[in-house]
Amino acid sequence: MNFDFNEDQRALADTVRRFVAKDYGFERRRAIRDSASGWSRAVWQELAELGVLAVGVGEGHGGLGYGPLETGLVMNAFGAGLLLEPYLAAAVVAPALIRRATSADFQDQWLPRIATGDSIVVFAHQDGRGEAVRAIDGKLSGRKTVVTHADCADLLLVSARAADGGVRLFALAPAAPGVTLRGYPTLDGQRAADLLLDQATATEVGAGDTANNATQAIDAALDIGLAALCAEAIGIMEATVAATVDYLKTRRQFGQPIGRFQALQHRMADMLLHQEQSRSMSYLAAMQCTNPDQKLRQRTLSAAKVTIGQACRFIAQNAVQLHGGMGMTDELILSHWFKRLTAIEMSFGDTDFHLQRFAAQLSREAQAA
Amino acid sequence: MNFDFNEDQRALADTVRRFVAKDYGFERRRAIRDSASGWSRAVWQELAELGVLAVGVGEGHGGLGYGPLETGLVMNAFGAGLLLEPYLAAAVVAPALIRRATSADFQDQWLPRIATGDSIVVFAHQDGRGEAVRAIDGKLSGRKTVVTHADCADLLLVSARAADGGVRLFALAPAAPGVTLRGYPTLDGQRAADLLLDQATATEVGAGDTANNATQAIDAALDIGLAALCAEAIGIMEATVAATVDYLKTRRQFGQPIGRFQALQHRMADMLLHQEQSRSMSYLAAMQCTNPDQKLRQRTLSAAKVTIGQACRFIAQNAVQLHGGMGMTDELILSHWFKRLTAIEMSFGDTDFHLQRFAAQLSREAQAA
Amino acid sequence: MDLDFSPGENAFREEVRQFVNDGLPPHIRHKVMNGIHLDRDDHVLWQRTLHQRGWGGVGWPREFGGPGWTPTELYIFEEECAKGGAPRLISFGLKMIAPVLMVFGSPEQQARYLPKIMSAEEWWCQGYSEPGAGSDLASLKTRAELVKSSAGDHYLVNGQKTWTTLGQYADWIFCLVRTDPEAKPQRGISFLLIDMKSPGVTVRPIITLDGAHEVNEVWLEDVRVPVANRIGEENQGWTYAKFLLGHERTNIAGIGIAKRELARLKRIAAAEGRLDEALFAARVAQLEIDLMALEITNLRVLSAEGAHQAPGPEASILKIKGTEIQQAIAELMMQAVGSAALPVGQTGVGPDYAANLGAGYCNLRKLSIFGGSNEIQKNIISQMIMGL
Amino acid sequence: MDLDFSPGENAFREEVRQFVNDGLPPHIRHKVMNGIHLDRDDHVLWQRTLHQRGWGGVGWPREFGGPGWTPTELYIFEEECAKGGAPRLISFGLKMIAPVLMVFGSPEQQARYLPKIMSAEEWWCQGYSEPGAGSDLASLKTRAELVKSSAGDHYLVNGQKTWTTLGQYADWIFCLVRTDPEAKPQRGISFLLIDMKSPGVTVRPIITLDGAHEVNEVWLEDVRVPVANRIGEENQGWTYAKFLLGHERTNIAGIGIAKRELARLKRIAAAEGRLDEALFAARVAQLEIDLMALEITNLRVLSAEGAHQAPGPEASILKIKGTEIQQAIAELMMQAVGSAALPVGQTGVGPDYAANLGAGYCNLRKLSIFGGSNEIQKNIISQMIMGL
Repeated sequence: MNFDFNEDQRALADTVRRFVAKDYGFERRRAIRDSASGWSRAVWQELAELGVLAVGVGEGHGGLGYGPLETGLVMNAFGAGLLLEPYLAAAVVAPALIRRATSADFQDQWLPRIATGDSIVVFAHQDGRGEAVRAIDGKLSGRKTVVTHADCADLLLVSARAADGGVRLFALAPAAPGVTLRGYPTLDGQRAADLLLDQATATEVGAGDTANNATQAIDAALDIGLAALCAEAIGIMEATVAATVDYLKTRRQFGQPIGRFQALQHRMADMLLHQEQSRSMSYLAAMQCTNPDQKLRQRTLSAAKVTIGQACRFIAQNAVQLHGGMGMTDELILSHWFKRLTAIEMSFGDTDFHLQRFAAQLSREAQAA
Repeated sequence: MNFDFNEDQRALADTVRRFVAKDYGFERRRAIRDSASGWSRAVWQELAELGVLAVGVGEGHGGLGYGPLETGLVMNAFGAGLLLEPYLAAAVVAPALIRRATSADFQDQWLPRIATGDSIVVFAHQDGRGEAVRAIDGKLSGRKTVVTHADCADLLLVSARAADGGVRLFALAPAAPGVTLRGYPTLDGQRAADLLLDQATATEVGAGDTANNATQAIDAALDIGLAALCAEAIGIMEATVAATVDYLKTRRQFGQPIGRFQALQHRMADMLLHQEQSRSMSYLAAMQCTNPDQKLRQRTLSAAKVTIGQACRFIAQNAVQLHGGMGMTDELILSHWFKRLTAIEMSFGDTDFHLQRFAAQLSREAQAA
Repeated sequence: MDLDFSPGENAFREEVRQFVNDGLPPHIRHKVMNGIHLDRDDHVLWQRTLHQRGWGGVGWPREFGGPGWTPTELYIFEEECAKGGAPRLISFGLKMIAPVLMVFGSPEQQARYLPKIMSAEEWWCQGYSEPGAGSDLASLKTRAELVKSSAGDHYLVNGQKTWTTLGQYADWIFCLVRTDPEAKPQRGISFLLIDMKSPGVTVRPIITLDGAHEVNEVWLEDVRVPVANRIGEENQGWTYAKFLLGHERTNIAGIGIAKRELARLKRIAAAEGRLDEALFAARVAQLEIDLMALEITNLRVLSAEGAHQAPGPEASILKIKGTEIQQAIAELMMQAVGSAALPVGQTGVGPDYAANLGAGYCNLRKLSIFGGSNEIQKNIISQMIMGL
Repeated sequence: MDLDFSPGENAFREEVRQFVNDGLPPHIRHKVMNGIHLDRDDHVLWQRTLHQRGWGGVGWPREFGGPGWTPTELYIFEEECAKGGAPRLISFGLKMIAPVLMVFGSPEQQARYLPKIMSAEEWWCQGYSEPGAGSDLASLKTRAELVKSSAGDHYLVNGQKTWTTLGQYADWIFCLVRTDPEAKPQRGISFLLIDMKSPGVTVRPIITLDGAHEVNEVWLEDVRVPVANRIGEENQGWTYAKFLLGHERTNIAGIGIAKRELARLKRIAAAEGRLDEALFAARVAQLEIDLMALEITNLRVLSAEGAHQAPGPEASILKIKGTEIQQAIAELMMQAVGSAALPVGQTGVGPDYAANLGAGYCNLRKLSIFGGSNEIQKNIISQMIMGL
């Protein structure tokens, strides 16, 4: 057992960390956020040049063939920078899904383009309420909702229920007839979109085992995404906790730095506890998110999301609280960390969802024992 | 609206408070607790002489005809003293039940004896697991479990399910054939017993509406008991919080009273918040526990028990914590308050029971709206 | 002990309820009921509506044109207004500077300012906090220098105020300024009324994490303030300031608002089917229980304070618990809709009620910070009530 | 990064598991698995069983007769012992005084004391805390006066120690005493080994709230202690004491115990049908999740510490979270059975497993108090790790 990263891994993390520090400052991010599209293709190309878009693509397709650990390092390093570009969707989830759920031809066509940043592929999965997407004769109708970064995709992968009840995977051009994308900013300043499909022509891309039912492949890809999201959360927590410690050391009230007040010290200790417990679970999530034993995988990931979701809330709320009024201002990046941590808690299943999933499994097993 | 008590009420509370201070010190209590019976009939007679055993009995039967507010004042004043005698069972619940569920003859026979302390009547309600008490041809069989103070009763009132499915109320002499009482001390130093019934001959005591089903009368009596228990809890909380404040002012570490440490100050503030919220709910419980609208009554009582149960835990745990090792010692009354607060949380339905009962009602109403 | 309101109080409650029901413009109610930001006109319109009814001077004694309510009537009034979807009162004038004027102002000052507060002709804001003086208010640095002049003596004021809530709407600001820099922090402070149109006053918006513009920086550069605009005596401002802070704490628990928002939470949770989840239902139940308890606690404090007293340290209990409950309700509402809360301010994506829940959650983080942070309140409780 | 144990470590785990399974007397396992107090003989028997296997010096290097395990092997050993129902190690000898003897003791002291610790021939207890010196240990008052004598120089010790865990079984006590009352609190302290049979040593039980006799007061009245029983140099005791406090913190998270107790909680909750309640099941789930995280955190700390280092301030994280989890498990077990937990120590009333749950809950309140209260641990985290 060891918790160290090897040289390659450290170099990868350093690359991203340097990029964030040098080329993705708060002001540039603000300008991007306030732009019409809300993200920057230029940044995307810079990331391609750094090689980080190739992390999730196998070597056979021009990628680096890295695993969840390296993905986690990248996501962790992006954390403090609050990247607005669709890294998680397009460089983590999409290639993971494509590798598991699509034909060799489809993989050959798209994976190299993902690695080079030439194409952005986004997976649209969450159905609108009462408007689940259905596939009838190769035409898709229905709604996908709050699909992060769908409005910057060159290609959409869409899950749909077929007439036989199975879930299939389809590829769809955003400009195709019958496709309406309604993009909007989300709480954390990122982009998402609702995808309205009305008899949209799409190509089925399932292969092998997944031709009839893509559910397992989708679950596997989303679990990889969830582990990556956890790693991002740790990066933001680290930045948030460190900034709050700094603030407590410099901000003075009643003749001393407010960090000398014991109640605030203990709050900081609680924040650190949350952070370190989260970090532990983020490591475990990275190690287990590709485990073929779905039960064990989901158990671990739910545990990780619960730990990290609770830490997101606790750290975000208390960092703002300890910053006082300053923590409430848009001017400080802290409030943006707050919002991203809040959004992360709500993404990929919120704390309650995962706590209940974990509890249900625990109850079944304990009662069977 | 006013939150003041009138002169009679204040005098009543003072009487009990003086009794506790003067005649029910920690040492006397310890001697009683360590005695064979675990309670003192001499104390019971002293209480009778003070008149407080007559609080729950109507004037027509030689009692004071007071209501839940006065009962609450008495219970509150007993709180800090940790009375080992069966006041709640025999002077609150029993007369409340007898007035609601038994014939006039039965009332005439027993209520005056309760008021004078000549007889101790205890209601046994909670069935043993899988051993519910059933009445067949006037004979009772089954088990009642953890019946507080059953082993000091002169008469037992026992609920039993009749052949027709209705719940009936029976009176039973502890020495009657087929009755076995197994007494034991409970966590809080009080006494309880399991009541084993094997073809025990008992007298049905139901009257009027309750002859066929005593459930409503039982619920009403237990609700009065619950409100009284809440009032007792407040008394213990007050004592516990005050003792902890005193300790923090006198105990010195690192060159100053530990009460100067802000983290401990804030903990004390949290304890006070719990105490005051509990006091509010204890007043509400006293006002509502006789409300004939059962839904409203149960809603209020559940809310009160949740608030007070959570406060019992929080205050008890933190008082011990802030006392450090001293809080763990049997020698200090604090640890006995801790145990009584712990036991109160578990009695008359624990916090979870009441939270879920409240939540279920809330869900029904919100979904109907 | 009697926890019931008197028949007169119940009749008064009915009267207020009816008035809110009839008199509150529907578009304002809609905004309040759905957590949408109000603009200046909304506030002014409601205050004028109240004023026309003779209720403009909410909380004021009759001698100054107020309705002369008891604290309990005031409590009932605010609860019914909140539950009925009325805007919060514009407290800076009505509840903050007005009581100061009534007790410490000259008759001329009272006559000049009070009527226009009641009629909403003039909007006030508060100039207390400074970048370096938040919880530690007495360390404020804004300076006022007395200048003798034939055109009338005046102060020359320089400094910066911050967290000035709705200062962008304000006609007047009441300011704490340092008039004696040599004195100990709490001495040497004076209390000035400053016309926002004075040359040298600049208001700069502070955008908060929910994207809203509620607070401001107010810069004061060589602002001339006539001596007649000083409250009471020079260097005695701390006394008036503390008096004001006490009055700011009336209705600090926000019971009415919490009840309204809890009802909204229950509607949303029911619509989302979340009340079928035992875990979620228990969370809602816990909040409703906490609020039941807080309501009684509030009434106890009210009843202990008697008629015309400012709230004591017990108000800190109300502040902490009240803000915690409001924050928890906002948090649970957001949780109830899940990822549908992410598209902020978007209608037509999720259900309409989801559109503002994220911003609402963010915005309410302020409650435990402003008005004396909850940490400061716990200091007050442990030190002032418990003597630690 | 690799979260798996090595094949060798896994084989070692299997070996320990097998040994505990075969070697632990069933009556001891029964007590541990059901939260029943152990007596002296139980502890001694288990230590002797370990000793016979060559594992008596748990955590010791080979040169002193220990098995020379790595920290990870030690972790595995303790986890498997706990899960298998073995008693806690008698830490006062093995983990507290032994490391001090190894580093600071003379060869004579090492030869005299270490073997009898391993073989459980001598039981040690700790004389650190005093009535006035708990968290603030350096304020201790027990005095030791050096007396020159032809029969051999000795100290005359007077004072009172308290919270002496299992002192009623002890043959020896290691004590911090003040040898220079003039020096600053942390100077002038010496570290003595005192024979409990010495005249003037009195042990008085302290009964705790669960009715148990686990801790004691130890009174020292004119106790003669040979100078040869001093560790290291006079007035340097604080150095040795701090070293010991560091070592006391190994296995501070109690992962193995928590796993065993969590399994018991799940058995009880299942038997009581409580896992059908979403609320209760979620509470159990939360604890299992917290424990999963803590286990990894513990392994991270272990791996960062390297081979022979004492735990750093990160151990405070383990102490806080570990004790919170153990306390919460005990609390939830008691809750699971409800009022059946009230008849304390009674069998044949409720289910057998209910009989000790109330006392167990009470007893474990000590975890957040002893061994450096959790408040002290938070001071350490914020000051030593975060630099506040």
